[in-house]
Amino acid sequence: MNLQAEIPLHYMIVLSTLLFFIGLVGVLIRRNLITMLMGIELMLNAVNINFVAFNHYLYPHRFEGHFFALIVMAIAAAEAAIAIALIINIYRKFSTVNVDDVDELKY
Amino acid sequence: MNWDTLYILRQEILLTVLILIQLIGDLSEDEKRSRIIHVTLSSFLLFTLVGFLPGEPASLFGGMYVSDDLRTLLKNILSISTLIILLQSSSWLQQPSNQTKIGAFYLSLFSTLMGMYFMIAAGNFLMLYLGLELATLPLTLLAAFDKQLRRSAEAGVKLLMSSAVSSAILLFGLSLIYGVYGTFYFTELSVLNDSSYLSILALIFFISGLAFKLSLVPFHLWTADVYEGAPLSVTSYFSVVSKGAALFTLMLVLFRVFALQHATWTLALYILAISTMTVGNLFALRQKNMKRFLAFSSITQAGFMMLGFMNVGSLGMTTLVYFMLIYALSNLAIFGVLSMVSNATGKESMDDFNGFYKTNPGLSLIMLVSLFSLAGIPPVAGFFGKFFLFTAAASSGMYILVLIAVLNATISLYYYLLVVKAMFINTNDTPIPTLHTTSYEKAAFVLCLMGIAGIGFMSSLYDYIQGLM
Amino acid sequence: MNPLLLLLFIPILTMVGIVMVTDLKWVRVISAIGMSAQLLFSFLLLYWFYQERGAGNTDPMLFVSSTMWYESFNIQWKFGIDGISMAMILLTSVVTFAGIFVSWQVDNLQKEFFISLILLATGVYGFFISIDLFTMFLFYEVAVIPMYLLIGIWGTGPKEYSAMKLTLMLMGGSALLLVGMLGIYFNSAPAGGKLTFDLLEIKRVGIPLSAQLFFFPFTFIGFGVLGALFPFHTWSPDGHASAPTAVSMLHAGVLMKLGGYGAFRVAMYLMPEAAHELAWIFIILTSISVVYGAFGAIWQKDLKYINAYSSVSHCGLVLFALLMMNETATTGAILQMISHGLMTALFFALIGMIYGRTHTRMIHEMGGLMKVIPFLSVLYVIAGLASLGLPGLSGFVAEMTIFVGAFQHSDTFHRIATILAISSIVITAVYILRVVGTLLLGPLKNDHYLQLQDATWFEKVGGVTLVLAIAAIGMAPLWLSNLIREPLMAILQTLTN
Amino acid sequence: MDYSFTLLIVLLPLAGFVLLGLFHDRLKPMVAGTLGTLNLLVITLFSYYTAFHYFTQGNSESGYTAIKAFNLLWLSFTESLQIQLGILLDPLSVMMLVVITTVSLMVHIYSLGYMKGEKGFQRYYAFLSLFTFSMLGLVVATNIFQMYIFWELVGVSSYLLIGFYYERPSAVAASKKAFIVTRFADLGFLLGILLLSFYTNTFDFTTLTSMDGVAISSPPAALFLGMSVTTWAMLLIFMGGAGKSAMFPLHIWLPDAMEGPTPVSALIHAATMVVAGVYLVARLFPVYALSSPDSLEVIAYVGSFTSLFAAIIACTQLDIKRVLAFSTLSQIGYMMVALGVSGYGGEEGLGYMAALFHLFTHAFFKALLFLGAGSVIHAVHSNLMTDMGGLRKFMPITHITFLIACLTIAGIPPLSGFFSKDEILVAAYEHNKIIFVVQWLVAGITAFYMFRLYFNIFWNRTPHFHHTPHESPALMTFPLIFLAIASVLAGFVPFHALVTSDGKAFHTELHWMIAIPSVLIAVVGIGVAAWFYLKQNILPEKVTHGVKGMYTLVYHKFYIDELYLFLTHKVIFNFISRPVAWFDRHIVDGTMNLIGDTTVYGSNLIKKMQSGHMQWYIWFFTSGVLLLAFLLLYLN
Repeated sequence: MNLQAEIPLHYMIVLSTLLFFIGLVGVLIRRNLITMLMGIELMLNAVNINFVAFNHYLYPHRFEGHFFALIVMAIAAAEAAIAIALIINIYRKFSTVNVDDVDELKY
Repeated sequence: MNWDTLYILRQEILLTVLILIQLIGDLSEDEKRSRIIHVTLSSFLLFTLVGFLPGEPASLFGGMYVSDDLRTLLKNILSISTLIILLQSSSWLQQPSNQTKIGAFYLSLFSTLMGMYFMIAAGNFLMLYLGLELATLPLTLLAAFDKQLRRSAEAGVKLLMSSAVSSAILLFGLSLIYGVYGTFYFTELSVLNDSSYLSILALIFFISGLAFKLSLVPFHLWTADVYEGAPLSVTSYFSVVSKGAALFTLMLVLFRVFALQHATWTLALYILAISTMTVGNLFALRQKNMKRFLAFSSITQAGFMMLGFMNVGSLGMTTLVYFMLIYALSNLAIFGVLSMVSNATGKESMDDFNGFYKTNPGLSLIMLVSLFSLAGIPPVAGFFGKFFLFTAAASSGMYILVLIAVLNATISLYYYLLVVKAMFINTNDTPIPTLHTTSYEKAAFVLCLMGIAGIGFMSSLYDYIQGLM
Repeated sequence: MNPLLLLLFIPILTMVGIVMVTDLKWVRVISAIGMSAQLLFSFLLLYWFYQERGAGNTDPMLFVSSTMWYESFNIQWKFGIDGISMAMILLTSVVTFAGIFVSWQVDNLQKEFFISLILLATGVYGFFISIDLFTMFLFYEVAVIPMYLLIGIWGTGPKEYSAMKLTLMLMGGSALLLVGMLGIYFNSAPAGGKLTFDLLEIKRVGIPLSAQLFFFPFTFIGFGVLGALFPFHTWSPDGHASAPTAVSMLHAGVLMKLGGYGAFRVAMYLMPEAAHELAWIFIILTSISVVYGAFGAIWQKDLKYINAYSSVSHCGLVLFALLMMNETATTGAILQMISHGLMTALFFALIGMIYGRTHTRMIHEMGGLMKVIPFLSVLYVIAGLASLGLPGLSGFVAEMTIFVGAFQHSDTFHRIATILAISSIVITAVYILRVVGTLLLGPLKNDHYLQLQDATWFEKVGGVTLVLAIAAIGMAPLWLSNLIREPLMAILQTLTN
Repeated sequence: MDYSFTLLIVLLPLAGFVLLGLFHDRLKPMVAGTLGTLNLLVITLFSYYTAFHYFTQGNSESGYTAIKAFNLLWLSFTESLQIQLGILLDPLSVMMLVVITTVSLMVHIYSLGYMKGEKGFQRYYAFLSLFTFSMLGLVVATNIFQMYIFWELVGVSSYLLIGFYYERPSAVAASKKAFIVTRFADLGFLLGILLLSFYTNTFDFTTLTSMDGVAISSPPAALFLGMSVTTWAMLLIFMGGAGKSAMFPLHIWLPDAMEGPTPVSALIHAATMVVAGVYLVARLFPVYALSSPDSLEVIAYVGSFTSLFAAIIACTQLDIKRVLAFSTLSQIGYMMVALGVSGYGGEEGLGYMAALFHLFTHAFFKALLFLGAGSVIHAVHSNLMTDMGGLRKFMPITHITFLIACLTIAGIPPLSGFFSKDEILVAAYEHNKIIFVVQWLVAGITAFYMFRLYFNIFWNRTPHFHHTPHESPALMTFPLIFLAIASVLAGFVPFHALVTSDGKAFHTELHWMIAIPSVLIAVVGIGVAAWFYLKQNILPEKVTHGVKGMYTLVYHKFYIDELYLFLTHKVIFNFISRPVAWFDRHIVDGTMNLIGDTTVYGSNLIKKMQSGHMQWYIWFFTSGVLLLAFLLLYLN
């Protein structure tokens, strides 16, 4: 079964773009820092779909896209680790993880 | 892997060693921790000097890592700046509250520096991305370094969230680049040209990601908050080293990789330059907190830097590197004075500097010279840097942009003079007491001042940079 | 070594000397020695200049030396002088010399004061001897920026506002100038070849007309701001009013001349065709400057404001004459720069001295000073007479040369503008006599003034130097006029063609 | 003969000025005064010597030739337009040298007595030297620009001398007024010079007035507002002359100038400086007469009107110096009339000769009048004729000399005024009957007001004096006597053989047909004055009461001063200068401040951008990216 014949590339692109923007909107509208972090993960994963899809559909003889996706995952993990640490730090100082309350530095 | 490879990777390897030293140093007893400072400083000095060893152009790891004289120079600029920051931060680190965190500080700092090296040395977008993340993530930790302060925590999380989104967008751009061109290798990309919408979009996303690090308007909003919240040494690292790395990377990628698409990115940067200079200026006008003030000032300076991109030839690149070097030294000198004041008194407001000249004439003069350098007043180096940047823009006939830039430079002079006014003209009943300058700080100032005063007159430096292009 | 470099080294050495010295009493002495040496050297230079010309050297510039600086931009350290720059150098030396003596009693931050003052002068010297546009611009800014500190720290009244306004407006002017300069640079080799900042080289090659038309306004207005061109002159009244005495002297006496000199050397010399095309706009503006400044001065009550507006008027005349673009008028313009430089310096010096005694600059609060401080009063009258163009003093020579030159244009537009400009001599008389009448003559207004001391020795040195210079030019103007005229012939041939 | 020694005539007074000016406080007053006077004595002797030689040896068939005794290039404007400083000797300038040095010497001597004990005595002599220098430089000018230079110097020395009593506000105001009014006139002069020189390409008098010079042989015909530019130029130059000579409507400064010390009035505002305008017109007379007769016409009418106008005012003034001042105006009007009605060459040039003849005689008798008045003032310490009367008993010499002067100015033969006035009336009669009638009437009025003055001072009632008046010292009476003799004898100088329009002598004689009526009307004037004022009576008051409105109008000098005051103070100050100052502060400077304020306002406006909310930052960031992307996609 040829996957390529059944699902054209632009489906993938639309999917990833949608996911990306869903993630972005999540970051923009959710007030909880943790949820925002999830939005970011979503965005990264949308990009991963892109990498993999492009690699698979357009350049099937190379592996750069796949590698890239793997590395992005690793980095996303690191990012999440640091983010969690900082969010905990925030929680200690502000007693909240609501992003709206973290606005002491401004103007 | 042979000796040649090791030699080419000498800076990265030494940096790794430095990081390891920190890990070992953290094992020592708490009260002896501050010794590590001297060890680190002297080894970092060694490391900096090693960077100046001559080298041949080379490419490693299948073209992932590229090394040539230009890149070495860029790295050296960063390492000199870092050296100065380290010298200036020594007395801050010796404070009791920081003693336990010395290792963490150096470790994070060196990691980001490593990331920046990879950004510069990258011959492939994958490498570039890796370097970028390596440079960004420890930085967020550094921003939140003052654990005990609310503002530091806020700065850390703000930086992290914003930069995560920005790197996601950059990544999205990279994925599109991959989709359009099918490769991440710079050498392959540089001969490909595609003017499809997708490639333009990809380019914009990529530029935006780096513009975030460079804090160009409208991607700059994190800057002031993070600068304010972070400890002073980290702020100066942000405004000089991190910004320099982003600038160099952007420069290398745009000039070397996307040279064929220059019409697109020139236009994009043209718009960004105008908005950055203007908005940065407008914000800087009002600032009373010196850190925020310098944040917006550095935003404005980043706007000026964009003028260098208007010339697609070696002129543009040369002026960019040249300006960055001068900007780094000038900014570092100011931050040096600021951190001395801040460490001794905790004062960070511009009004606190009233009557500064009366009590600290030497430091005031250093500030004066550096501010003039930032403002572009001859005969200090900033004038030359700015003038050549404008020349680069004018060489493409963009006189309107130059006009906007020089008018903005005039506005920027206004707020730089506000600081001068505070120090020299205003009076103060409770001025900052006369400060003691440690020998490390003296060394840092000497380095900065030599550069600020001398670079403009040494045309050989400019010629040298130009020869590397 | 090029002797011109001494013009830069002497002030720099003086500054170093001031930094080194520990006893503050010696600061002014060193400054005085340095600037006296500079004055003597300027005259020596004049002698050498004549000697060189006498030996048959007919180059447009003498003592030319050039060292490549920025190879890739073709920026050179290129110095050289012709008669015009020579005259301006003499002016600078005289005014600076007087300025040092007038500031003899500065007691707040002496070192810094004299260093800033001498730094300013250094910039001015550098500007006048530069042939390369880049270094010219560099020195221009070096000369302007110490003004901020000088006014801000040692000034009076709303000094911070004035200092800021002055600096920003002048820097705004130099912003325009920078654009113009870059435009000149990138059009300096229209037929291919190396771009250059070298004035002589650019002139030889010539800038294309379209570029001239675009960049002439930038350059001219850029310099015009410093030359107090209407409507960009408003930094001048406030700036002068707040500046300390010697700074007003140097600023009005020398620094403002950079504007006129630059407008001539750069804007008009390099872009003659555009100057011809666009002159009318600026003739209108400068004619307004001349009359407007004079009328403005009538209404003012503060001595420094009066003088500042008078400077607007007189400097307007300089630019006005330059725009007439003939040999006579241009000679007049340069003469007027020198004459105005000297007499306005004298004015500001005297105002400073009077203010130091009476602690007011409002003319209505004073009166009858002739009786108590006759020496200063007589000098003031002489300055006033020079300003209103009395023969035998420098103002007359300059103004007449300008008027005769401007009258060589016989079309209605130029005639009207000229007549308007000439009519300023009456208005000038009105405000000068008003001041003299109110301030110096009449009964003594305030009995406290009976205790006032007349000029001290250093004030006398400063004042008398300037008066001597004014009178020397006024009595025997021919040598100066010839000195200025000699390079003009070659320059204006290209201007009028 | 070598006339280069004439340079000393000009340089010695300058040296005197510099010396006295620099060392004024080191010299004793009397030493300074004596030095100045001796200096002038030498100068006077030099100029007599020059005059003697010039007039005796210089004559030839073709008349007197002009000699350039000295010439120095002072400043060069263009190849042909150059200012030379030089000495031109021709009958006109030599005659002026004599007049100026004589009167100046007398004034120097007189002042030794009159100014004795005044504060600033040395300064006074320095200024006198400066004035003499300027005036001499003016008359020997070889070119019109040199003349302008010294013209201005004369103006400034006059300013300094009028304001000699600088602590007196009225003196300060008067000096200011004099300077500004003449300065305004000089503006015209300068424009005239520029215009004339532009078309003729020369400043030089000899070239300008030579018959084959451009100005005369081919005057520029270019028109401006319907008049030829030559006429414009000559009228503008005349404007300068009118300012210095206080012709209507630029006369307002002269009466006020009487605030200066009286000898100064005698020197400057009677005998020398105020005739500079006449001298100027005479100097350029060939150009006026041959290229621009229209402007001569204007000069004649201006002169005539001024002489009538001033004579009428003189009848009402009470300040004796002001009476003399208006009388001066009136007499200079005569001279202008004479020039205005004159032609060029030979008999035609009668008016020219008459004008200068009158200038010559007027200098002596007017100086005498002023010095006499000074002597009187010295005695009674007042300027007002109401404080005087019956002084003939106390001051016999002053009285006699004053009487001689009055008779001279009234034109009673055989005193000098009679001859010169007669020539003027003849010239006017031949040229223009209306002007003749006016001048004839003015002769009568002149006689009236002079004798009104005379009777009021020396006859009439004797008021109560604070201390008994006494005759002035010899230092003061000697000049009076000397000048009185000069006034008597000056009429016999054969002017028609010496100073003529073309340098050639011509024949002239007394015209009885004109002389008799003019003497008659003078006698009538004297008679009326005697009737009114010889004895104290109420007649004058009756008359003035009868024409009260008219009298007030005249007494206030037709309110011309007030008109000027209104123009300058109200219009220029309030409607030009003040708005300009306002405009500058609020509009021009306001704009500059507005730019600053707008920037600051803009800064506050976008302050909210930096709200502190992280999500807003991200939102801003992403919309920025998208906006930029769309913009670029659109632009591509």
